[in-house]
Amino acid sequence: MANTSAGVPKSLEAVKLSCVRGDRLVFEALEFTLVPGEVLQLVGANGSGKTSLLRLLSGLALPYAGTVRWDGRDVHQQRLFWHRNLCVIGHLSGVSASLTARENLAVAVALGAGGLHANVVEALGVVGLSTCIDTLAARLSAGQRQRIALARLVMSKAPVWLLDEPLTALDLDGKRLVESLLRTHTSRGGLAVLATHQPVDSSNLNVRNFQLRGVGSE
Amino acid sequence: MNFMRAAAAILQRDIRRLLRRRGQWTQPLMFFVMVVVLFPFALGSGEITASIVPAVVWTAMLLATTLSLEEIFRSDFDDGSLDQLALSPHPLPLLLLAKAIAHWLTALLPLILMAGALARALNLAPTPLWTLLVTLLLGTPVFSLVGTLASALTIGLRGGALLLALIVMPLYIPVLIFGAGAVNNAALGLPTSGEMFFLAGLAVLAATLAPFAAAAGLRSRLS
Amino acid sequence: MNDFFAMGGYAAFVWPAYGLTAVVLALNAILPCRRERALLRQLAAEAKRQGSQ
Amino acid sequence: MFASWHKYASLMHFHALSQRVSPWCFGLSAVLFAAGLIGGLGLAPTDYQQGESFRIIYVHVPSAWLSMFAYIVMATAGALSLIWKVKLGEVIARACAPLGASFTALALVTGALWGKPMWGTWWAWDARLTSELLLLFLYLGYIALQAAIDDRRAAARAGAVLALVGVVNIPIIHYSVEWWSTLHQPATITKLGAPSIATSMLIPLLLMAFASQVFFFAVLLVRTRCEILEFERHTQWVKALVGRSSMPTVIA
Repeated sequence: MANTSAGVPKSLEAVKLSCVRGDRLVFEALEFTLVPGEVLQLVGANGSGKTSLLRLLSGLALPYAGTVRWDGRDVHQQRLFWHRNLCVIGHLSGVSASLTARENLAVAVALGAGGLHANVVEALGVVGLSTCIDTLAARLSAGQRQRIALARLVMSKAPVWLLDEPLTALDLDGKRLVESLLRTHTSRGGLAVLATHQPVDSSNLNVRNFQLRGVGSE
Repeated sequence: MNFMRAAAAILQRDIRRLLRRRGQWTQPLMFFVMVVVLFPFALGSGEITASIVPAVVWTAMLLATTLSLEEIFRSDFDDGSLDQLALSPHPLPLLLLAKAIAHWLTALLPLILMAGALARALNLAPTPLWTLLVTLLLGTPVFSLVGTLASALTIGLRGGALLLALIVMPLYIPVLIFGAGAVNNAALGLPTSGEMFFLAGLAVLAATLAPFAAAAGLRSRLS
Repeated sequence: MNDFFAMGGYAAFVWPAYGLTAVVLALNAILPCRRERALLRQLAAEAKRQGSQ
Repeated sequence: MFASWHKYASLMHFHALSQRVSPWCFGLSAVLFAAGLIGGLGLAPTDYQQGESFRIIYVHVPSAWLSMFAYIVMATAGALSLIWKVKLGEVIARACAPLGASFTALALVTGALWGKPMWGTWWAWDARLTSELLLLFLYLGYIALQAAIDDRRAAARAGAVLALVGVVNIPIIHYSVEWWSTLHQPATITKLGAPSIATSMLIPLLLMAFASQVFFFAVLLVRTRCEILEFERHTQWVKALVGRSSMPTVIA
C-alpha cells in the first residue's frame, strides 16, 4: 500500500531538522530516515522536544531549519497530499466532550484526515467501546476517550502514523491494543513515529529507538 | 464534493455542541439585554431614549459579539480537535467559514431577534425598526467572519478577551457607523440605500477574504 | 527676538508641538540603540556562560 | 540582479548592511531636519489666515504621512514573510510597529494642538483625525498581539496576518469615517492638505517630510538589527558576532 509504482518504498526523512520554541533551541541538525515497516520510538526526558518533533513531522509547525521529506519531497510543498497520508494522535485526544463517541468519529471521517473509511461502529467495537457508542464523551473516562482516538487508527488507511504518548490513561490491554494496531500497520507496509515514556513491547515489531537529548539543557 | 461534507460536519458539530451547553449561547444574549436596558435607566423615560435606541442597540450588539468570540475556538483548542481540523486534507478556509456560520447562527441570530423585540419595546417607529433588522442581518455576518479571524489569532493567549476586543474594534467600526447611521437616517425619513449597499459590500468582502486570513492566522498559531 | 518666541500669540500651541516632536524623535533614536547595546551584552554574557561550561 | 537582492534578504547580510547604512541615515536626517526647521520657523512667511499657528504643519503632516507609510511597510513586510517565507519580512514588520505607533500618536497630538486655535476645541471629530485615531488602535492591536505570543516567529506570522487585514481595512475606515464626519459637521478645513500653499512654505514642508522619512529608515534599520539578534540568537554567526564584539571583556 505504501510502495510507489517503481517499487521503491516511500520513506519519511528528517533532513538537518532544527526547532526553536520561544527563545530555546529544542534540537539541532536532527537526521533520520524511516522506511515502511519500521517504528521509530522517540526516547528522551520531558522537554527534550518529542512533541515538537512530531508537530514538525506532521507539517503543522514550520522547522527553524532543515526539511521533512515524504517520498523524497518536502511535506510543506505538498501539505494537503501529505495530510491525506497521515494519521495523528496528538498529546490531547481530540475528542470533544459534548459529543458522543459516534458523533466524534463521524466528524473525523468527514474531515478525512488519514484516509478514514466510514465504518465507525466496527472500529469502536475493535477498541472495546461497543457498549457506549452513544454516550456523551464527557461521561466517559480519560482512558475511554483515548480509545475513541485509537478508533481513528483502526479506521485509518494512512501509511504514516504519528503517535504522541498514545498510552496515556490506557490500562494494560489498552497498551496491548496499541501494540497489535502497530503490528498490523507495519505488516501492511506502514511506518510510525511514536513518542512514549512506557516503552512498547517490541516482540515481532521492528522498533528503532531514537534518543532526543535536550540541546544545551544544563 | 466531500469538502462540502467536511464543512457541513463542522457546522453541524459546532451547532450541536453549542446547543448542548445551555450556558454558552445564552451569555451573549443576557449581556446584550443588560446593556440595552441600562441606557433608559441612565437617561430617564423621556423622548431622548427613542432617538438613541439605534446607537444603543448597535453598540450592545458589538460588545456582545466581542464577548462571544473567544468561545469559537476555545473548546477545540482545549480538547485537541483543533489540530485535527488543521490536519484535514480539505481546505482550511472553507472549514473556518463553516465555523463562522455556526457562530453567527448560534450567537448572533438570537441577538438580532432580541434586538428587534427590545427596539419595539423601546417604541422605535416601524420604518427604523425594519431598517434596524435589515442592517443587523447585513452587518452581523461581518462580525462573525472578522471575529473568527481575530479569535483564531488569539487562541490560548492570556488576556485573550481584551486582546480580542482591541483587535476587532477598529475592524468593526465601519459596520457600526453604517449600521447605526442607516437606522438614524430611517428615523428621520431619509433614504438609507447608500448605507445598505456599503454594509452589503462589507459583508461580501468579509465573506471572501476573512476565511483565508483566518486560516493563515490559525496555521501561524498552531506552529 | 522675543516676538519670534511669541509666535504671533500662538506660542502655547506651536512650541509644545515642536517640543513633543523633538521628544518623540529623540526617544525613537535613543531607545533602540540602547536596546541593541543591552542585547549584545546579554548575548555575550550568555555565550561566555555556555562557552565556559 | 535577483541573486544579489536575495543575498541581502538573509538576515546576516542585512544585519551587516544595516550597521553600515544607519549612521549615514541618522546624519542625513539631522541635516535635513536643521534645514527644514530654519526654513519652516524662520524663512516661511506668516499665513494670512491662520497666523503663526500654521507652522505646526511642519511637524503634523510629516508624522501623519509616516504613520500611514509605516503601516504599509509593515503590511508589505508581513506579506513577504507570509507568502514568500522571507525571514527578513517578519523582522522588519515587528521592528516597524512601535515606530509607526509613535508617529501616529504624534500626529494625533500635533493635530489637536493645531485644531485648538482654529476650531476652538482640542478634539473636533474631523475625518482625518478620527481615521488617525483608528489607525492608532490598529497599531495597538498589532503590538498587543506581538506581546501576548511568546514564540517570536509565531508572533511575527500572526502579526503579519493582522497587518494585512488592517491594511485592507484602512481605506474602508477612511471612507466610512469621511461619510460619518461630513454627516455631522460640514467639512471645516479643506485648506489643511491643499497643494496651493505658497512655495516658500512648501519647500520647508518637503524638507521636513524628507527628513522624517530618512529618520524613519534609520530607526527602522536599528530596530531591525535588534529583532535580528533576538530571532537568530541561536545561529553561529550571532555567536561569532557577539564573541567578536565582546572580545576585550573576555580577555580582561
